[in-house]
This record gives sequence, structure tokens and C-alpha cells, in this order.
Amino acid sequence: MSKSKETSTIKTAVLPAKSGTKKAILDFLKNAMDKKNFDAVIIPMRVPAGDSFVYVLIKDVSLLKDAFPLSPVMSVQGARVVSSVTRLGKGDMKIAAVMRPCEIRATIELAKFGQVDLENVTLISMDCPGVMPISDFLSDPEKGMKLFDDAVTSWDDSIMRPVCKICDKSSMIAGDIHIGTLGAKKDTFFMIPKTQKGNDTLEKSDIKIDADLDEWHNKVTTLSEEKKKKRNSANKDLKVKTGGIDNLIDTFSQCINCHNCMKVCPICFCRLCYFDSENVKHSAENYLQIAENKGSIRFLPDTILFQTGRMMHMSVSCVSCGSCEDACPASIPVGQIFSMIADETQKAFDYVSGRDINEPTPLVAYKKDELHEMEDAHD
Amino acid sequence: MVEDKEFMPKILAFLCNWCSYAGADLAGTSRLKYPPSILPIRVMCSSRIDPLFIIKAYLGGADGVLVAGCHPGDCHYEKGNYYTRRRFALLKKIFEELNMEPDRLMLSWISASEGHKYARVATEFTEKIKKSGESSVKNKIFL
Amino acid sequence: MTKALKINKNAEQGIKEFLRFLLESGKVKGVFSLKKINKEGAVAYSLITDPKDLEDSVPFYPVMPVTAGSLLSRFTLKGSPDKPVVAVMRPCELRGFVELVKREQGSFENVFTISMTCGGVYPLDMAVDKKIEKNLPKYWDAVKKSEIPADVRTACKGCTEFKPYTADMTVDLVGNKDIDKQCIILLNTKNGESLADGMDAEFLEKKLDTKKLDVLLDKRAVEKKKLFDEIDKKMNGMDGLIDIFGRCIGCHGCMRVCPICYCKLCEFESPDSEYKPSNYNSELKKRGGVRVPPGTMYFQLGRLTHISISCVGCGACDDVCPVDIPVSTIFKKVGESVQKIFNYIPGKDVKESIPLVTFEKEEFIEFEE
Amino acid sequence: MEEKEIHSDVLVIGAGLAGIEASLLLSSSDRKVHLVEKTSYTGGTVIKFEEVFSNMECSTCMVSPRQQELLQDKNINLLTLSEVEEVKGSLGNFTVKINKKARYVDLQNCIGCNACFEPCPVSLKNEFEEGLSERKAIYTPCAGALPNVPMIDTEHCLRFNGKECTACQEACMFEAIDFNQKDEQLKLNVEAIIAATGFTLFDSKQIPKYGYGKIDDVYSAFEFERLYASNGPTEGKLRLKNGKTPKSAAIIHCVGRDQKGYCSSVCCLYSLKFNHYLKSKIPEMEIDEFYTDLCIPGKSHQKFYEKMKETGTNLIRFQDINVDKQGEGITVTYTNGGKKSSRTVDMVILSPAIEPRADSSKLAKILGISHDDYGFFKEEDPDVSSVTTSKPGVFIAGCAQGPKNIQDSVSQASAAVGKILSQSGDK
Amino acid sequence: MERKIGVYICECGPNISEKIDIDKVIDAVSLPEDVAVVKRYKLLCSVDGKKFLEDEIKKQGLTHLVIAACSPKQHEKTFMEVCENAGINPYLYQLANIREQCAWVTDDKDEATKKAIRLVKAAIRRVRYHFPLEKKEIACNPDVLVIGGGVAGLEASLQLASSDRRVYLVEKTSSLGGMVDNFEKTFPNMQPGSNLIKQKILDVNKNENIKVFTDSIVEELLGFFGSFEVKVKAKEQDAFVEFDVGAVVLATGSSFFDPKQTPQYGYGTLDNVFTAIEFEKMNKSGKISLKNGKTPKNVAIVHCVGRNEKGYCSQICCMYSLKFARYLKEKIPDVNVFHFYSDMCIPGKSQQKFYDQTKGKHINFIRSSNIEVTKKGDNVQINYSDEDGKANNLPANMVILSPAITPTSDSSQLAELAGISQDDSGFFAEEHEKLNPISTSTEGIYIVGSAQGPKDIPDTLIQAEAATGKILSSLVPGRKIEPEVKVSHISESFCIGCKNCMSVCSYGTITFDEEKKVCVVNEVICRGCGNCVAACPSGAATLKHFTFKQLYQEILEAV
Repeated sequence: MSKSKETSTIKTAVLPAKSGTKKAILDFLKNAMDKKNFDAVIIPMRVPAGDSFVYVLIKDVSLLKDAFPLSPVMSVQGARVVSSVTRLGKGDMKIAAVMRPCEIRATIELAKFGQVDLENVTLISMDCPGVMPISDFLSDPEKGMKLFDDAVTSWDDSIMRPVCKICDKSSMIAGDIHIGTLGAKKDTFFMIPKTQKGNDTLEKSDIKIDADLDEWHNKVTTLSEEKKKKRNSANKDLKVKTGGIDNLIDTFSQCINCHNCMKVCPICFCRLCYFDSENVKHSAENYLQIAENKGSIRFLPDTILFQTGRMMHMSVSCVSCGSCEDACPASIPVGQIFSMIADETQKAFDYVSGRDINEPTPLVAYKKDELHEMEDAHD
Repeated sequence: MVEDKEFMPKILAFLCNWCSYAGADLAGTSRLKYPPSILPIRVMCSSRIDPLFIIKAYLGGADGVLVAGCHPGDCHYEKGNYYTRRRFALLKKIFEELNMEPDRLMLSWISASEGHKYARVATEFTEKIKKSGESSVKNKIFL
Repeated sequence: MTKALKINKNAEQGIKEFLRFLLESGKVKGVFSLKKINKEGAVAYSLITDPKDLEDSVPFYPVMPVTAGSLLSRFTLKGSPDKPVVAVMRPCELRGFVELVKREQGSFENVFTISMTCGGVYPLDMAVDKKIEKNLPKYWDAVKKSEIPADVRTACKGCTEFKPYTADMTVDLVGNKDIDKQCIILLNTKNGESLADGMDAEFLEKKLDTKKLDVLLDKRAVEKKKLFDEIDKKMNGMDGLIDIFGRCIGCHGCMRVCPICYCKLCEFESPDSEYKPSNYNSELKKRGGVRVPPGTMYFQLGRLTHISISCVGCGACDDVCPVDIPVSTIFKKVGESVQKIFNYIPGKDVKESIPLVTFEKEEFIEFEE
Repeated sequence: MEEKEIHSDVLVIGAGLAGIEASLLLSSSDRKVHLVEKTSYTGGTVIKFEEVFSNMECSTCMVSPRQQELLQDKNINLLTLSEVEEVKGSLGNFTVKINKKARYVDLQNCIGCNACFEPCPVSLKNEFEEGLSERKAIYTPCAGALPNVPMIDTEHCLRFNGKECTACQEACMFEAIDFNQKDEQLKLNVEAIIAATGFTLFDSKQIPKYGYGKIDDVYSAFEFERLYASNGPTEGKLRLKNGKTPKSAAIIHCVGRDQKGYCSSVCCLYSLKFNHYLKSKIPEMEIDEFYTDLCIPGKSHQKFYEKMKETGTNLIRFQDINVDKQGEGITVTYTNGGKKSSRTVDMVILSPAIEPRADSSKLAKILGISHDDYGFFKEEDPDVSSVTTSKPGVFIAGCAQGPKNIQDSVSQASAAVGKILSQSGDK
Repeated sequence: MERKIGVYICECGPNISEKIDIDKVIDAVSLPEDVAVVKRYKLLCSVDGKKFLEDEIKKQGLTHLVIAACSPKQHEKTFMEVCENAGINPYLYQLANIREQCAWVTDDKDEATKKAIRLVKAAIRRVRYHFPLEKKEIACNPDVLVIGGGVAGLEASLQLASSDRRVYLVEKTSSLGGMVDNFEKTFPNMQPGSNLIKQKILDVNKNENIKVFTDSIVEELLGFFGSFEVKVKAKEQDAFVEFDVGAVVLATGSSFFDPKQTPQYGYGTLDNVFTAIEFEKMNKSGKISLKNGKTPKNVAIVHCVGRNEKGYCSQICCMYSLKFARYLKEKIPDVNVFHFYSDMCIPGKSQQKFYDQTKGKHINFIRSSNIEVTKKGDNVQINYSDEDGKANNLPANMVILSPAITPTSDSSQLAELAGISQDDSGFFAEEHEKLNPISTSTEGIYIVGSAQGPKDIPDTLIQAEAATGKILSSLVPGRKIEPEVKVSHISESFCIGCKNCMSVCSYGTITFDEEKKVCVVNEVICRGCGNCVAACPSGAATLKHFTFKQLYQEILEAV
């Protein structure tokens, strides 16, 4: 992947969207496929029952018309989708993946872990208003559609996932091309190439990249500043609520160890999770011993171990997408908690998950002169 | 211009090496004729046929799946086909319950000397499938 | 007539007293029971060794965070306890465990079981902000009257197997007017009797009042029929399945919490089930588009072939499904019909072998053509 | 005649189940085997059968894997259309003369496509099918015969009767048909010999009262086997000569027992098998089993008998019996304990005794072994071993030694191998 | 190394080429990049054809081979050899049967061609997932354990023992000889039974390659064909003798039905009612007499005692009952003998002659049923229904009961010890009733004599000799065993130890590792049916050359 440029200096294309951005994006994709710039597209599509949206890999252009670039829900995190398509080989198809910024960031994280091969994939992100909690949408899909459409125009995040409400990276450009709607004049939108690949793609589609980016940029900056504030205060409250082992235990007291959070997490890519492996299974006598030390133990005992262990494994790569919270049957605010932790751990390594594919993940790299605050003060 | 031929189903036939595959061969050496719809897949024993294969074939768009083995009691491996029969019964029942065209699945015992039976089964099953028409699963994308 | 133990306290206090007796007398080393584990009153299964900790135990609390069957499997998989442990669990949980034991995933060695005539449990999402707590009076009232408590799990509403098969002891709850005065524990087995032996309480000959049970049975049967008829309308072939399972997000939570699914690594998460680029190519060639990740239907159908024969209809899968797919209703309906053809009742008898690893020489002729 | 000399280890005569078993065992102990078979195919009599008692297993499925194994076994030199003409020498060093008749079809080149049948102008009754269907002068006995290579019946082939016919040769794309093939005289040196030449059935014509050969729809056991066989002349459809489906049948046991003077030990059982055949094809059929003493020895056979009884069969004991044509039907008149009674049926199946092959005494002479009063090869002493003969190094197995079921034939075959291998192992 | 698949289509003269448009097939399957070459040839199985293939494989540097020709039954091996000669692993090839199951059964040439294309494509897709399989060679122990010192065990031991093969003969009683030793004479030749046995016992005892254990039982038998570990324990001792063998012969004989279970015969309650074996002993002792020392005048011999109870005909009862008549005639010339029988079962070429010779004056045959023996004064009386069902009776001094042959009381322990199964009657179950009557489903364990089912001495000897045939031909000293290559394998990391596979396996191939709690396949005895694979829910079990992937890919291409 080619060297990325500083956002402020790059140019953008401005495209017409007479009959709505959605239509315009689909037209762009159609045309790109007709031109053979892409052989296939990864994009959300509404399921026949209409009660959800899932990702499909489309080769037949005629299917595009039913596609839904900006779906109201995130049933599966896009990173898992790209991984499923490319993990065992880049294949011989050039693929465009139209996803949300957090999905693209997770994709890039997975690429760093060898779970994704981006050589033939062009990542297209877009300004994200957030997604609705899937259960909210399910309860009344048609109402959900309506609410979401309004939210897209009003940019009101009240119906979105909790983590979306405090997401300060909803317009972060991490992929090859970003679709900007913020700050765009009526009936237009931006197509912002970030990488060489992005540039070439647009050029191959005869799209001029001459406009500059300020309106979008300003709008995005103010928005993310706002969100950052909300985020910090939200995290402060959350810390109070969940900080300290007792609070933590209380918070996870409803956990039923179904590990759904892990299964849907775009970063948890292990085939067999350590916390499902033989290593965590013990003999009855062992369990009884532990119980006898305390008078009684909750069974299974390792809830907190699992949660903290998972933080260890993935928080530096967490993209705060909130899929885990959607999938939790015990309505634990797991997404918010992990997102909060992620902020801290990533700050510690001055790392932003999915920001840049050339940025190694913190735990497989080191700097000679860092993290002294963690060291023993005197010596 | 291509004149559109009548619908020729795609039927997978899982055949055990010792009886049914030999029976199918005998149909050949006896020059019996049956529709080209049948595509044989050879396994050593019908008990190798994991119900998942049949599901895969069905989801993959097969219009029909035939499972054939030695007659009960004749299994080259003593009792394999008894298990085959149970697994098939299970799967067929599931398909019935889901109203998922159970008639697209068929179990038949065909011995090495039953070339005629193989040809007959192949023909009749094909006719049956032709009546039920092409499997709609072929062009589903939300599987 | 079986022996029974009568403790003159309400059912829950009574059973707790009995459990305390078992721990204090050293007859058992530990007790498996639901227990309040924090001030919010969250309830989870616990392994209790200290009598004092029985205080917070709530053996009959109408919620099933995890099926005790899976837990006991986990508990005994790597070796049974040296001394007896007693577990209080619901009939379906017990049947689940029996199925697991048949698959070598656990053992009854030194594991004694107390079960009950079961009124059902509330779905998990009611466990938040004390919803269940508030419902308790209504719940017990319904149980007394052999009625189906409002808002219990769908699976429970239509459950006709609410009387345990292999429990060492059975607590008489359903249709029992006196549950807030007395606790009747039937001692079904030698183990049961020997445990109860020495308990300072009244021993008597008693058996369950089948009439009262049948009252509930009939109501449940009606509910079940309703459920099945409803789902049957939806299960019309592949299109129906796609409508039902289309929104599945592939978390496989249903499999993870299922008391029958016991594999280290599910076949549908194994390398064999992964798509190579070539697989995608041929799929696209066939259909023009393909859902990613693929294999939603393959997973559901495959899991049906793997577990429907042993499905105990506990409903854990419903509870855990983030997108409210009526998993248990489907698995239970299919399950019951396949169990019928093998005339097999999962969890009824630990010595009865699983239909798919045995056979009759003359059977299922009707499936051959 | 040209002469060839081959050196090798054991000679097995007869490629039926016993011969095959012996050959495969010897081969797996790295012995070279010469397997001499009189006919053009392997498998012996059992491949005539659709199913075998008492578990009604499909016999083709049972035998063909072994035939395949046999054909692909490099240690086994299969000599079809061959007969032993002379045996000299003794244990450890026999010299055997073999007359190998020409097949006129090359075993290497022929791929078994059977393209040569159709053009052949000659049509004859197919002996393998008991004359119930036709074959050409170039033919294989039945579909699926192994080796799947036809032979030319020079007795009827026009070309070998002075006419200029090359129809089959022209039809063959593989230069497999070679009219210039010659009969060969082979001389073999072998250590030991196993004679497993099998049996034939008593010819019911010798007893006119059974009406066999005179009355339609009176069948001998072999005919009925082929009638029922799914690879047989009627594809297994049971029809009367007039094309109608039989409604009733009589199965008559012990045909020729008195004449032969022994109980053939398998007739009762294969008669019960016939009963099963009939019921499986025509359940509502009325069946009479005429027997004298029911002989169903062994641990697994009575169950079979009882199952058959459940299907509702008339078991009739007789001392004397007569079969006559009676209008449409066939009347079976019999006496039991002096009383005379009769039944009328659509078809009659005769279960004749097992007897030695016509040429068995000739072969016994060649081998230098004796045969008993009935013509079966004579064992040295049944209490020592029923596979050793008066001549060291010459062993006998299967029905050539006496009537027996498949199980015992196969056992004798491996017993003979046991004898050979333990003899030559040093003691 | 890069995959290079070669596809060769056999014209089989006109057989394929006239029914299938081979060139169309070639075009259709040539596309994929890893298909290096697609060619047609007139007859691949011919000498030239094989030569052509070998050269092609070498010249093109092929890694995988797909042949489209006739049935694998016909020529799978042929082309495997070609692969080996050309230096590629024979399991890296797949045969598409476009003759028997395509060209020969399809009228329409277009359709046949389409089908052929699918078949060949499926084969190509499958072969991509093939991996090389290597033949294994396992050293084997030629020694043999024989359990049971009766006529069968002795015969087997004598034939097996040689300078390079030790035989261990274990007999649970104190002496060799077994049942036959009780018989004064044996039918039909009326030779002294001892002749038969004595010499064998002498030979066994003086054979230094046979180690005899009397008064001993086999305590433990572990392992598999080629290497069994044996523990033998002498009665009233704790010490074990341990040794290894390659094969085991079970010649543990049979026992008799106990007439006490059928009171109507008065056995045990009435004097002068004897069982067959009691009579044999009495006769061998030299004098046949009644309890009161008198000589019997009228003797009844009752056939088929216990037949209905056991549910099978014991095959030899009629014959030894006739023999008893002979005994009686020899010792008491003027005795009257009455045979009470249902059906005279005298199968085989020499039996009827014996029967005819036995028949005659004073020896009567009464076809009868519902037999009951009662007391009548000092004598007994046999009440019976005759052939027409009429009730009738007959007084006698002595009654001899001919009971059915039954499995020995310890046969179920032995079966468990050896890991073999028993049939409904309790006799050891053979692997295949016809083709393998002396083998069991556990390879290397053989069952001979009446332990496998009722039979006479000649048949017993034959089975003993047959067992030596099997053993001598498969366990050749110094030669290795070559087990099947296409066998099951269970992945330790995925196996959850539910034992489904063990329950469905017919050959005791799979064992359970108690340490790791996983199932393990013994590749030496696996026959490769794949039943265990379909029974495994975790995908931990797989069958080499018929793996999930291989079949699954074939399926996907086929549809």
C-alpha cells in the first residue's frame, strides 16, 4: 500500500448526487465495475425479511441496485467480512469494500495480523452517523429505517449505539478512498482519495480530483472535537461506575460466559480462543479447592479473567465499534468499557488502531526510549 | 440461436465402492441407458457419507441427492450401511420438518449385480426431480 | 410410593436447610446451586462449600444464566470429585447433562442431583433492573396453581418435560398448594435416601400428584402446539429459512450455550468450513453474489443434524441470540420429530445409547426406495 | 502344438470360491500360483446365484471384490479355458501338463467393450443362463463376468466351420481378436496341487416322475437361480412360460437323494432360499415346500427357517411324489404315511442333489488320487484331514470333496493352503 | 512446489470418442492456470498408452494426474503404477469414469459430453486437494497363541510350530485332549477316538517349538495383528507368564445343553436317564449297565434335546445318536434300540451310508414330538406323539438324551478378552459367515472348532488347518505387514473424546487415550471405511484420500 499523505493537504473530487448520495455511490461502483476497475464489491444489503442488513460479495452488477452502502445496523463487523474473503489468499478478483471507518480500521488491524490481504482490495469509507443497536432496529424495521434516514440528514446520534454517540473517529480516513458528505454542497458529495491506489481508482473512473477539502475538514474537526468532549466525560462516569475490582465484578455479574463479545469482535481472530481452550479447564477437585478457600465460587469462575484477558489481547487494536455490546445477551455495557480501556492503552503507546497500515501493533514493536512512567522511579 | 432444451436436473449420487458403484458400472457394461443428470461420487462405504455432504450439495444447488449402498446385511464393512440409513433418516426428517423438499433426497440399496436397478432408480429419480423442477436454492445469495 | 422428606418451611428455605444439613454433616463436599452474587441481586450458578454461603443461595430462582448441564460437564470433565457433590438443577438441565455424559463429557461419579417439577424460567433480559425479583410472587402463585407464569421463556411455555427423569431427589413444586409452608423432597434413588438419612425432618411415603402435573401438562401442550404451528408457517423451505435466519450475525452463541454442543472446536468454525478464493469464485459464478461471512444456513442445518436428536428444548439458545431468532422453537420442533422416529427421549436414561451410534437391523425401511 | 516351460510353485485347479481363496492366500505368502480354470471366467458356480443363504447376501457383491483382487494379483497366473492333462512326479516336484485352449481374444488388448457380440451372425442358447437366453458364438457368459473378455465358441463360429466370417474382428477396434491363436501345451513344475473343481447338480431328467424337461414351468435349481437373478435373462422378473405371474409354486427337496445315496446337506437351505426369493418378488404367493427330512444344520440356519415359516408356507413331508401337467396348472401328487394327496400349482422348482462333475473321476486318475463310490475326490482319512489325499502333495477342497456349503468350502481351501505352507516350512 | 496437473482423456477406441466430443471436453477443462496439459489418447491402458503417460509426466514435469477413462474398478491400479514408475506419488492422481458411467449409458452425445466435462472438472478440483500417501511397513511377530488343547488346538499347534515360529498352547484343564478324549469311537469310521488324540498329544509334547501351559488361563490379551501382548496365569497362582505373539487361535471348544433345564426328560430325577457324554464315558469304561447293575434290554435314544430351547440344529446329534446304537449293538447284541427323532439330519457324503448300515433289526426309528419320560415301575416310559399327532408310549430300561451343542460357560469372558463379538447363540462370531468363517472382526484373532459353532471332528480339524493357512500366509517370519494406506486419522487437538467413532467402528480400530482423553486410530488394523469420520461431529476424524476437503470440493464442482 502506498505512502499516505497528510489529510489537510490532499485534494478531493466533488461528485453530483442529484438523486441522493446512496444512488450516487452505487452509480460510481457500477461504473467502476463496468470499467473493470473492480471485479466485485463488498457492500451491505438488506435481507429478504427486511429486518437486518448483511454484507454480500457481489460480482453481478445487476445486484448492486439492492445494495445499501450506509446501512442502519452493523450486523457483522466489516473487518470479519474482508478477512473471510481474503484470509486464505488475495484471490484473482479486484474488490471494493464499502464500509464504515471503524470497520476499515479494524480491517487494517487484521491486515497487520495477517488475517486480511489488502493487495486486491480497495477500502472505501464514508462519514459515519453511527449505527443503531441491532435489537432496536429489529423491534420495528420500518420505523428503524425512518429514524435512521432522519438521523443521516440531521446527524443526530441519539438513536445510535452508545459507543457511536461518543465516537470521535466517525470520519477518520484510514482506507484508500473516503466518501465525505459533511460540509458538501447540496446534491454533491466528496470522494477523497487517500492512497495512491485510491487516486488511481478515481482516475481510472475519469473522476477529477481538483477540489480542496476545507469545508469537509472543518466540519469534521468541529464534530470530532464535540464528540471527544462527550467521550471524555462519558468515560469519566463509566470509570467511576466500573472502576475497582468490586465494581468490575458487579458490572460483569450478569455475564454468562457465552463469549459472544469475543466471537463478534473484529479483532479477536483466533480460531480457538484461549479462554475456550483446554488450558482453562480444571478437575472437579481443583474447582472445589478454589471454592473452599472462599466458601463458595461462582461457576464458571473465570469471568473477570476472560474479560481482562481479552482486554490484554485486543484493546490496543480495539476500534470501539460496539459490536460486542450489540451481541451481549446480558446487556452489559461491554462495548463502552472496552472502548474506554482502549483509549488508555492506545494512548500509552501513542498508537491509534487502524490509523495507518505501516504502523506496527504496539506489542510486536518497541522504542528504546519509552514508557518510563511505568518503570520503578528510583535506580 | 440456441433452442432451449428441457430442464436436465443435476443429481449427485453418492455410491459405495463395493456394491452401488459396481452396480452402476454394470449398468454401463450392459449398455443400459439412463439420464445424464446423475453424477456419481465414489466413497469406499456409504457410511462415509456425512450428512453435511448432502447439505453442502443441496445448498450448492444440487437438484437432487441420491445415497446408495450395499443392501442391509451386505455391507463390505459389516454394518456401515445401517448407520448410513440412520443418518439419512435423520436428515430426511429434518428436511421434512423444515418443509425443505425432502423428496430431493433419496436412499437406495443397489447391489453389484443390480445394474438394471441402478438405471431404473436413476431414471425414476430424475423424472421425480424434473417434476419438482429446478432447485430454487441455486440462485439464493443469503445462504 | 417413594420415600419423601418433609421440611416444614417454604420450599426454598426447606431445600436450603436440607443443603445446609448435607454440607454440615459432611455428606457432600459442595453444593451446586443458583446464588445471589452481588448487592444488585444478580444470580449465577455457584459452587458452595461453606454452609454460611448458602444464605444467598436461591435454588429455585426462575432464571437459567447457563445450563447447569454444561456446568456439571465442565466440573467433572477433567476428573470427578473425590467426595459427593450435590447439584440443584432443572429437569432440562439434568437431561442435558445426561446427554453429555453419554458423550463422555462428564460423569455422575460423586455427583448427586436434586431436581424439581419445573415451572419454567424467565428470559435473561429480564434479569436486569430487578424485573424478575418483582415478578416472583406472580411466578410462585402460578406454579402453585399449575399455570404457566406470564413472560417465562418461550421454550418453557411449551415445555412438556418439566418432570425430571433421573434425579436422585425431586422437589414437589408444580401444583403444590403448600410450597410456602412446606418443602417436599422425594427420594427417588438409593443415593437420595442415603443423603436424606439422618436429616432432622419428617420422613413419609409420597409420590407426585400426577393430576396436578397433568393440569399443567395440558396447558403446556396447548402452548407448544401454538408455537409449533406458528413456526411451521414460517418454515416453508429455503425462503422461509432465509427469512428466519437471514438476520443471524454468526456469533454462534446458540452453539456456545447449547448443552448438547460439546466440541472443542465446532466443525463449522474449523478450517474445513473456511472458503478459499476459489470457493468464492465458484459461488459468485453460480449466484452473482454471496453473503459474507458465508455458511449461515450450512451452520444452522448442520447443527440440526448434529444435535436435534438430543435437543432437550431448554431454550438457552433463544436467550443468547442477539437478534431474537426463535432458535429453540425450531430446534425443539425438529428435535421432537426426529427423536420420535428413533423413539428416543434425550436425557431419559443414561444407559440408553445415542441413536446415531447404534442401529436395528430392520428399521426405516420406509426411507429406502 | 508349441511347447512352453514355466517354473512356479503351486497349482490350483478350479477358479471357484475355493480356488480363489486358496490362490489369494498362497499369493499373499509370496507363492507363485497357477490357477487353472476350465471355463472362460472365474467365480465358479456361486456367481450364478443372486443371493446366498442364510443372510441372503448378494453373491456378486460378495465375490466380485475377490475376483478383482485375483485378476490384479501379480503372483497369480490365471489360465482360463485350461485343463490338466497329465501329472507326474511327487510332493515338492510335480510336473504338470496343461492344455490351454485358445480364446481367440487377446486378454491384453481386449478392453471388454463387447462391440464384437452384436455383429456375430450366430445365435445359440446360453449355457450359463441354463438356456433361458441366447448368446453369440463370441460371448461372455453374463454381463459383469470376470475377466471381462469374450471367447470364441469354435464349435459354432462360422469361421471355424469353413465359412469366411470376420464380423467380430471387423467390429473390434483393439486388434483383440486373433483367429490364429493356438491351443497351448504348458508344462509346469509345481510343489503341490490343490484340486477345487466344484460340483454340478443331479440331472432331474433321470427321474421322469418329476416331469422335468417335459412339463413347462418345472424348473431345476440353477434355472430358477438365473430366472431370479437381476443380471439374468429376465432381469429377475418371475414369469411363467405363458408370461403370466405365478400365483403358486411347489419346491421339491431331495431330488435324486435316493439315487445318489447321500444327503447333499445344502438342498433344504437353498430350497428355503428359493422360498424367500419367491416371497420377496410375489408376497401373496402360495408356496408348498415338499421335504422328507428337514436338514438345516448349523448355528445360523434355523432362524432363517423360522423366518420363512412366518411368511406362511405349507411344509409338506412326503415319501413319494409325482408331478403332472393338469390343464393350466401342474399337479403334485404325494404320499405321506401311506395317505395320498395332491396340490395344484403354477410352477415347480426342483432341488436336486449335489454331485461330482462328470470329469472328476478322469481328473482323479490324472492326479493319482482315489475317488469314493459317489465320484467325489476321496480324502485320506476325515479324522486326519479331509483335504489331504492318498497322494502326498495333492490336496482337495470344496464340493469336489463332497457336498458342502460355501463356508466349509472356503475353510477347506485355506486348510489346504495351511497344509502346503506348514509342510514346506522346516520341521 | 508449483502445482502442475496433467489431464489425459482416453478415447478407448470408439467407446468414448464416439459418444463424447473429447475436444469439447479438452477446451472446457483447459482453463485453470494449474492445469498444465490436457491431451487425448487412443488407449491409455495399452502398453503404449502407459509408456506415453510416463513420458508425459516426466517431460511436462507434472505434479498431479487426472485420467478420464474407464471405471476405477478396471484400471485405478494400472495408472497408480504408471505414477509410481514416473516418480510421482500414486495418490496424487484421480480417475474420472467417463466410460461405464457416462459414455456407455448416455444416448445424446451433447449431454454425454456435458456430463463428462463435469466429471473431469470434479476430478481436477479434487486432485488439487490430494496429498501424497506412503506405504507403511510394520514388523510382525510370527509366534502364535493357541487357546484350548482339544483336537482343534492340537492340530493348529502342530501345523504352526516350526523352528522360526513358536506356538504357545494354553489349556485350562489339567490335560490335553479335550472332548474327543471321552469317545471310544468316532463316527462314521468307528475308529477309536484315542488314536486320533494320543498321537497328536505326543507330537505336541515332544515339539520343542510348542510351549504348553495346562491348568492355565489367558489373563490379558492386548495389542493387534502382528503384535499381541499375552499374560498367562496358572490356576491357584499369582505369577504371570508374559510373551508376545502375532496371532491368536481360539479353539476353546463347546459344551452340552443341560437336560435339567427340560424336566420333561426326567434327567436328574429318574434313574437310568443319561446324557450323551455320561453314556460315552460309561461305554468307554467297557460295560453298559443300569443303576442296578443289570444289562438294559430296551434303550431309548432321544434326539434334539434342547434344540427348541437353543433355536438351532446342532448338526451332529443324529450322527452320534446313531453311533450310540452301534455301541449298544456291539456290547449287547440282543438289545432293542429306539430312536426318538424329529428330522434325521445326516448331511454329507458319508453320513447316510453310516445311517443305512446302522438301521436294521432291533434298531427302530420313531418320528415323534412332545416327548416326556416318566417312571414305570422299576423302568421308565417314553410318552410321545407320533407323526400323525397321536399320543403313544413305550417302556424302556434306559434313556440316553442327545443334547444340543452349546458355547462353553466362559465363552463370553473369552470374547471380551479377545475383543471379539458373539452371535445370538453365544458362539464366537466370524468376520464373514461365508468368506471368512474363521476370522473375526479383530484381525489376527481366529476362531476354530465348535467354539465357532456346532460341528463334527473333520470340520473342526479343517478349521484348525484353515487358521494355519491364514496365519502362515500373513505372518511370514522376517516379512513386514503392509497395512491399508487409505485409513482414518483422528486429530488429537480437535478430538473431544466423545467415543462416537469407537461405537460405530466394526473392527476395534479405535482406542481411547485415558491420559489425553482423546480417541486414537490404530492405522494397522483400520480398513478405511470412513464410518468414524461421518460419526465425528467435531471434524476431528478424517479418512485419508477421502477427506472432507477432497469430497467437498468434488461435490461443489459436480453441482
